[in-house]
Amino acid sequence: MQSLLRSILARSFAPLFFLAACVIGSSPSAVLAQTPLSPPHDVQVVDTPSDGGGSLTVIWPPAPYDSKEVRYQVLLSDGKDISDPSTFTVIAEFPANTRYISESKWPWWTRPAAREQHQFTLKNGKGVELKAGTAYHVALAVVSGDQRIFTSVVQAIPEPNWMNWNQINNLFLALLFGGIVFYAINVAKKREIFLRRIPGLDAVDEAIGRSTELGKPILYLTGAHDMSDPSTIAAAVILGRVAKRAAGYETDLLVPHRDPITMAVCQEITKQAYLEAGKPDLFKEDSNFFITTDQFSYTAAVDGIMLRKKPAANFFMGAYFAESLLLTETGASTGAIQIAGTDSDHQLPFFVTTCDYTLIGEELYAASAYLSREPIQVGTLRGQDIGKALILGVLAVGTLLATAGAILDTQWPQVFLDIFKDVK
Amino acid sequence: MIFLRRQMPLLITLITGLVFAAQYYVPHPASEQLLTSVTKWLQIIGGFALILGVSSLFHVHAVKIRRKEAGWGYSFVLYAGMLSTIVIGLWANGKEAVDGTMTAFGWIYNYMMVPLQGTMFAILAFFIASAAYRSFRARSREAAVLLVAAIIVMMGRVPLGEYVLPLSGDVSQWILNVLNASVRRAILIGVSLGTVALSFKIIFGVERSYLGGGKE
Amino acid sequence: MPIETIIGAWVATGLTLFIFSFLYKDNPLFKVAENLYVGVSVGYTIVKTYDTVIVNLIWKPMVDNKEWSLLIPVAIGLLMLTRYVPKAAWLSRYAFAFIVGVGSGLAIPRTISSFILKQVEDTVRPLIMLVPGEGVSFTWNLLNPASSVNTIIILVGVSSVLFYFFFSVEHTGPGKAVARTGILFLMIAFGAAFGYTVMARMSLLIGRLTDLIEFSDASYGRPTLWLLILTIGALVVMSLRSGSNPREEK
Amino acid sequence: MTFAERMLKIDRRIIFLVIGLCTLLPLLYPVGLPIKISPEVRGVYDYIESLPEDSVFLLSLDFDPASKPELQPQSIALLRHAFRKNLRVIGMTLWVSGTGLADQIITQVAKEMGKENGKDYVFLGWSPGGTAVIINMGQDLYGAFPADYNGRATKGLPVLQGITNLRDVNYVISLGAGVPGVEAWYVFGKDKYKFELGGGCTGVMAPGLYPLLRSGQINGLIGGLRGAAEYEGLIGQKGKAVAGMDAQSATHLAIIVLVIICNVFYLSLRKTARQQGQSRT
Repeated sequence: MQSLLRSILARSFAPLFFLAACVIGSSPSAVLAQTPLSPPHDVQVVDTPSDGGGSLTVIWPPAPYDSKEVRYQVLLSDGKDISDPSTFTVIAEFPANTRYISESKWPWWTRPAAREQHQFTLKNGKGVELKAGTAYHVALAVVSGDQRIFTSVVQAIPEPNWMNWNQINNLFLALLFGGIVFYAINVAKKREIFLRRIPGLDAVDEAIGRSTELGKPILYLTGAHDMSDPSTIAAAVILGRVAKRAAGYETDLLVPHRDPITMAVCQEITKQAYLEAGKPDLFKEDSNFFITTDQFSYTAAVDGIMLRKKPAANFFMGAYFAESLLLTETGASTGAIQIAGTDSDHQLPFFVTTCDYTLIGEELYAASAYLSREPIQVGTLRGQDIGKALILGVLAVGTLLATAGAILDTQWPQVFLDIFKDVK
Repeated sequence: MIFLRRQMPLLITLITGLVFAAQYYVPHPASEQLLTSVTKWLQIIGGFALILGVSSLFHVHAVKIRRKEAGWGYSFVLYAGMLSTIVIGLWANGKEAVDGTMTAFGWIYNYMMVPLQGTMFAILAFFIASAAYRSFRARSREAAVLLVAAIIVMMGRVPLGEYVLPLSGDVSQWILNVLNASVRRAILIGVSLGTVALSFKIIFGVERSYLGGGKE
Repeated sequence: MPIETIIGAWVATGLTLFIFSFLYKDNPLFKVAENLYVGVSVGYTIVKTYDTVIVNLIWKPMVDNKEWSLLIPVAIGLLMLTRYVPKAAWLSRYAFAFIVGVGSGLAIPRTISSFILKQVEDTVRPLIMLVPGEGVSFTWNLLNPASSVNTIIILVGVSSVLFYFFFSVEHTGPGKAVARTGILFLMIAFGAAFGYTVMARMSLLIGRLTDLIEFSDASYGRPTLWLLILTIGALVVMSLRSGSNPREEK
Repeated sequence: MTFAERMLKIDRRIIFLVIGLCTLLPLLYPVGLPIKISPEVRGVYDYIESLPEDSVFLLSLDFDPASKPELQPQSIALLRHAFRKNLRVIGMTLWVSGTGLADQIITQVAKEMGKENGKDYVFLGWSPGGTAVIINMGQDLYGAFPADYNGRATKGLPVLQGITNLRDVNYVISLGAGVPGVEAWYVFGKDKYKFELGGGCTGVMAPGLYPLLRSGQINGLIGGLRGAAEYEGLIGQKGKAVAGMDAQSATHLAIIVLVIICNVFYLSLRKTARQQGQSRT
């Protein structure tokens, strides 16, 4: 209550100070050289909130003489004589028209005083060592020319805190978004959720069709990562679809692997797909095979397969690294239809240029969720969509408010904008 | 027993996940101390994870040699390279250089590993050129846009390009700084939402594929 | 010149040329070099891990400072290795559960603050600037990324690309226009990345060629020259042999 | 098959040959075209320039030999600048296979500038765990690296005097070739420990770091060989990067010409195909 009152007072008096300064003269410092300075009367020293202890914050009201010619000094007692500030150590010195609270990063919900007030944070390091739980004595000095006057000495104790309130917006967003995702998964478990059809899936069917026409095999890669990576899971799901079509058309399928566990999983998926297509007798155990875990050995081997067996359709799904171009370039040279899907954004340019169709980033997950209809996948996708919608909303509203704030030169839009800032 | 095998790992993930997410918001020295200890542990565990990663390679090639599969001779080369590096490395105390003089381990590093790895990636230079020639075609409006952006950036990044077409430097700067930055930002936000969602699913046991093999 | 440097130059040159022979086609020389590469780098990793982890991070702190709490991560690490013992493999889950749990926990708040809040904060900017003394103005300077016109372009880019990756609504009507804008932005970014990457890949080639040029010097005994002749000779011989081989696939 | 069709299906090994020659010839006969300095690179240079003597500068060489041609010139130029400014330099790497290379680079530049190991600089080496190493350094530098690369205890080294964790470091630059790299140094480092961060990276990574540059999360970005060449120009000590730029010019122009030729053939083919299609109907 007290601080609120003080902030209201400071807010209403600040313009007065400014007016006073203007009345005294256009250059306040010229006048100040003659008039004696009065030190800030209301210096507060508090434990810096939301920290681990070992820091104090000094707050004091603006003065009519605030200008770059006048300087403030922050003084800390070394414990010998706590009543005489002139024996204190100078911790910092800065022009009097700096270090306002408005320059600091505090959001509105933790701001310790009004924006016009001065603030300085005493921290450990560079000759200062503040211990939590110990009392310290702090004073301010105002220096102008050869004048140096002191404020009264204030005592404060730094304390460690259990919560960093500056980051409460981060926590709020984390909980909100986490909640949305679990809510969406729950909804997806109960009823069908609409997902738009990914155009790339038509291209997949087309490519399989062409392989059948030409009587050539289909090559399917599941990427560099193991089954713990979402992109590999998506690749395995899409493999199920491709295998089912291939079984229906009685086209050969080749799936070389870089990870033994992924291979085992994909073998199961392929088997299941042939079963569903009603052609279990056509399933070959060795259509999924392991080559090696090494990036370039694997690439050289797959390139060899492309050149020898000349598959009519190549699929690159999952995570890829520098090998992407070596694979797709060789594939393109054999004249195959190539379809890629990856979330490795650094490789996307190469897939986009060398493949006939590319599922870009999250489209890969979406395609897999669309095909599998698995509630967890669909729900997560929906949850992320809601998250994106929220961010789009924040971008729109935020830009409008920020622009309004700039035009009207006011601060109230910050109440909204601060929530979406990283303020620490 | 089933509890120990199935629920217990999920419980560990739940507790550690929640504790270390919450740690971020707690500035108290006790919480900081917890973070210090656990990150130090993670460094050590990271070392074991590396060993786990390379040992699967060890296994795969051992099988190849034992069964005399096609190309087992190459696996033999791999083994010879690995074992001699380990022996020489341990003998040199794992140092490539002592007081500026190269050790035998350093020799292997400088004259085998560096050129081998460097050349592996240098092959890509040729492939990117041939990809540019054969795939960079203005098939559609999108492809044309991609092509023009690529050419401008290529021009703007080399001195000769800027010399021939002085504007290309500024235009490529603008493409990178504004157009590219905005797209990357959107992708970054999207990916981050995905990361956060995945982390939540892992912590609450909805996603458990990291435990290896979906089935028991 | 010291003898080990000269031998080194010959070995490095030979391995470099063996790998480059892949450009002609996949061949045994390439495969030897490539498997050697994998072997050496795995060996290197093992040595470094031993030296750093066992010696510096575990042994020394325990012996010198009596930090016995370090036995906990060692135990967790050993649990991880039970993967190779089929009967006890389930124990490795505890280790993975711990790592993945801590990793996910650490990731959530940090990702939000670094990649969501910071990026949103920088996108949300006033569309007009307030210049002190001059009032509001709209700046057109394209080269200043913070100018008003670029603020608008970034806003449009971010929003349209975010919308493109929106799967809950069909891209029809006005949505189609936005999604198309998004894809155009994406293509520009991919083009720019492709253009930039060309330089990266060429640099690698320049690096290797610089070494080859250096090693063609007489003081090394011109390994580049001799080994180049040798490699090409070997490739010719091999292709002649496989050419006369009737089993060769078409 | 028409001429255009034949040209479009040209054996890629001919293109390989063209690229090989375009790289080789300028390396043998350099021209030395001038290089313009971009604001991204200047950001890093100006910040180091503004640091007072004895400030702490941490350079993390997060790359392996595969990226040596791009990132070695960057590290050499940065180290020369830092040593010239008499900063206290801490070197390290998060990539195991880059350890030997990083040690070589730092030792070589320090020797050239007459700096003493342990007093003016230290190379901490490598430690596993990636992001965990960054957090641990932020909490307690000596816990993350109890010993330096040479096995000396880090506690008590003169160069590390007064440094307990990353909060005491004035400037960190990560030269990243992938993951972990610049982004990890922001998320797990600067986000909490509030040091100033700059980035250097390979050309592949660079476009992805622009959002971080725009939002001020990194205060400068040295991208690929071009960035290294600019930095060499800024410190007035030309090296490998400037020497490589001519070859870059040649290969880039060659690729641009190839792309244009390819499109001319492609469009002419499409035109004839369309005309034929019309005459038939």
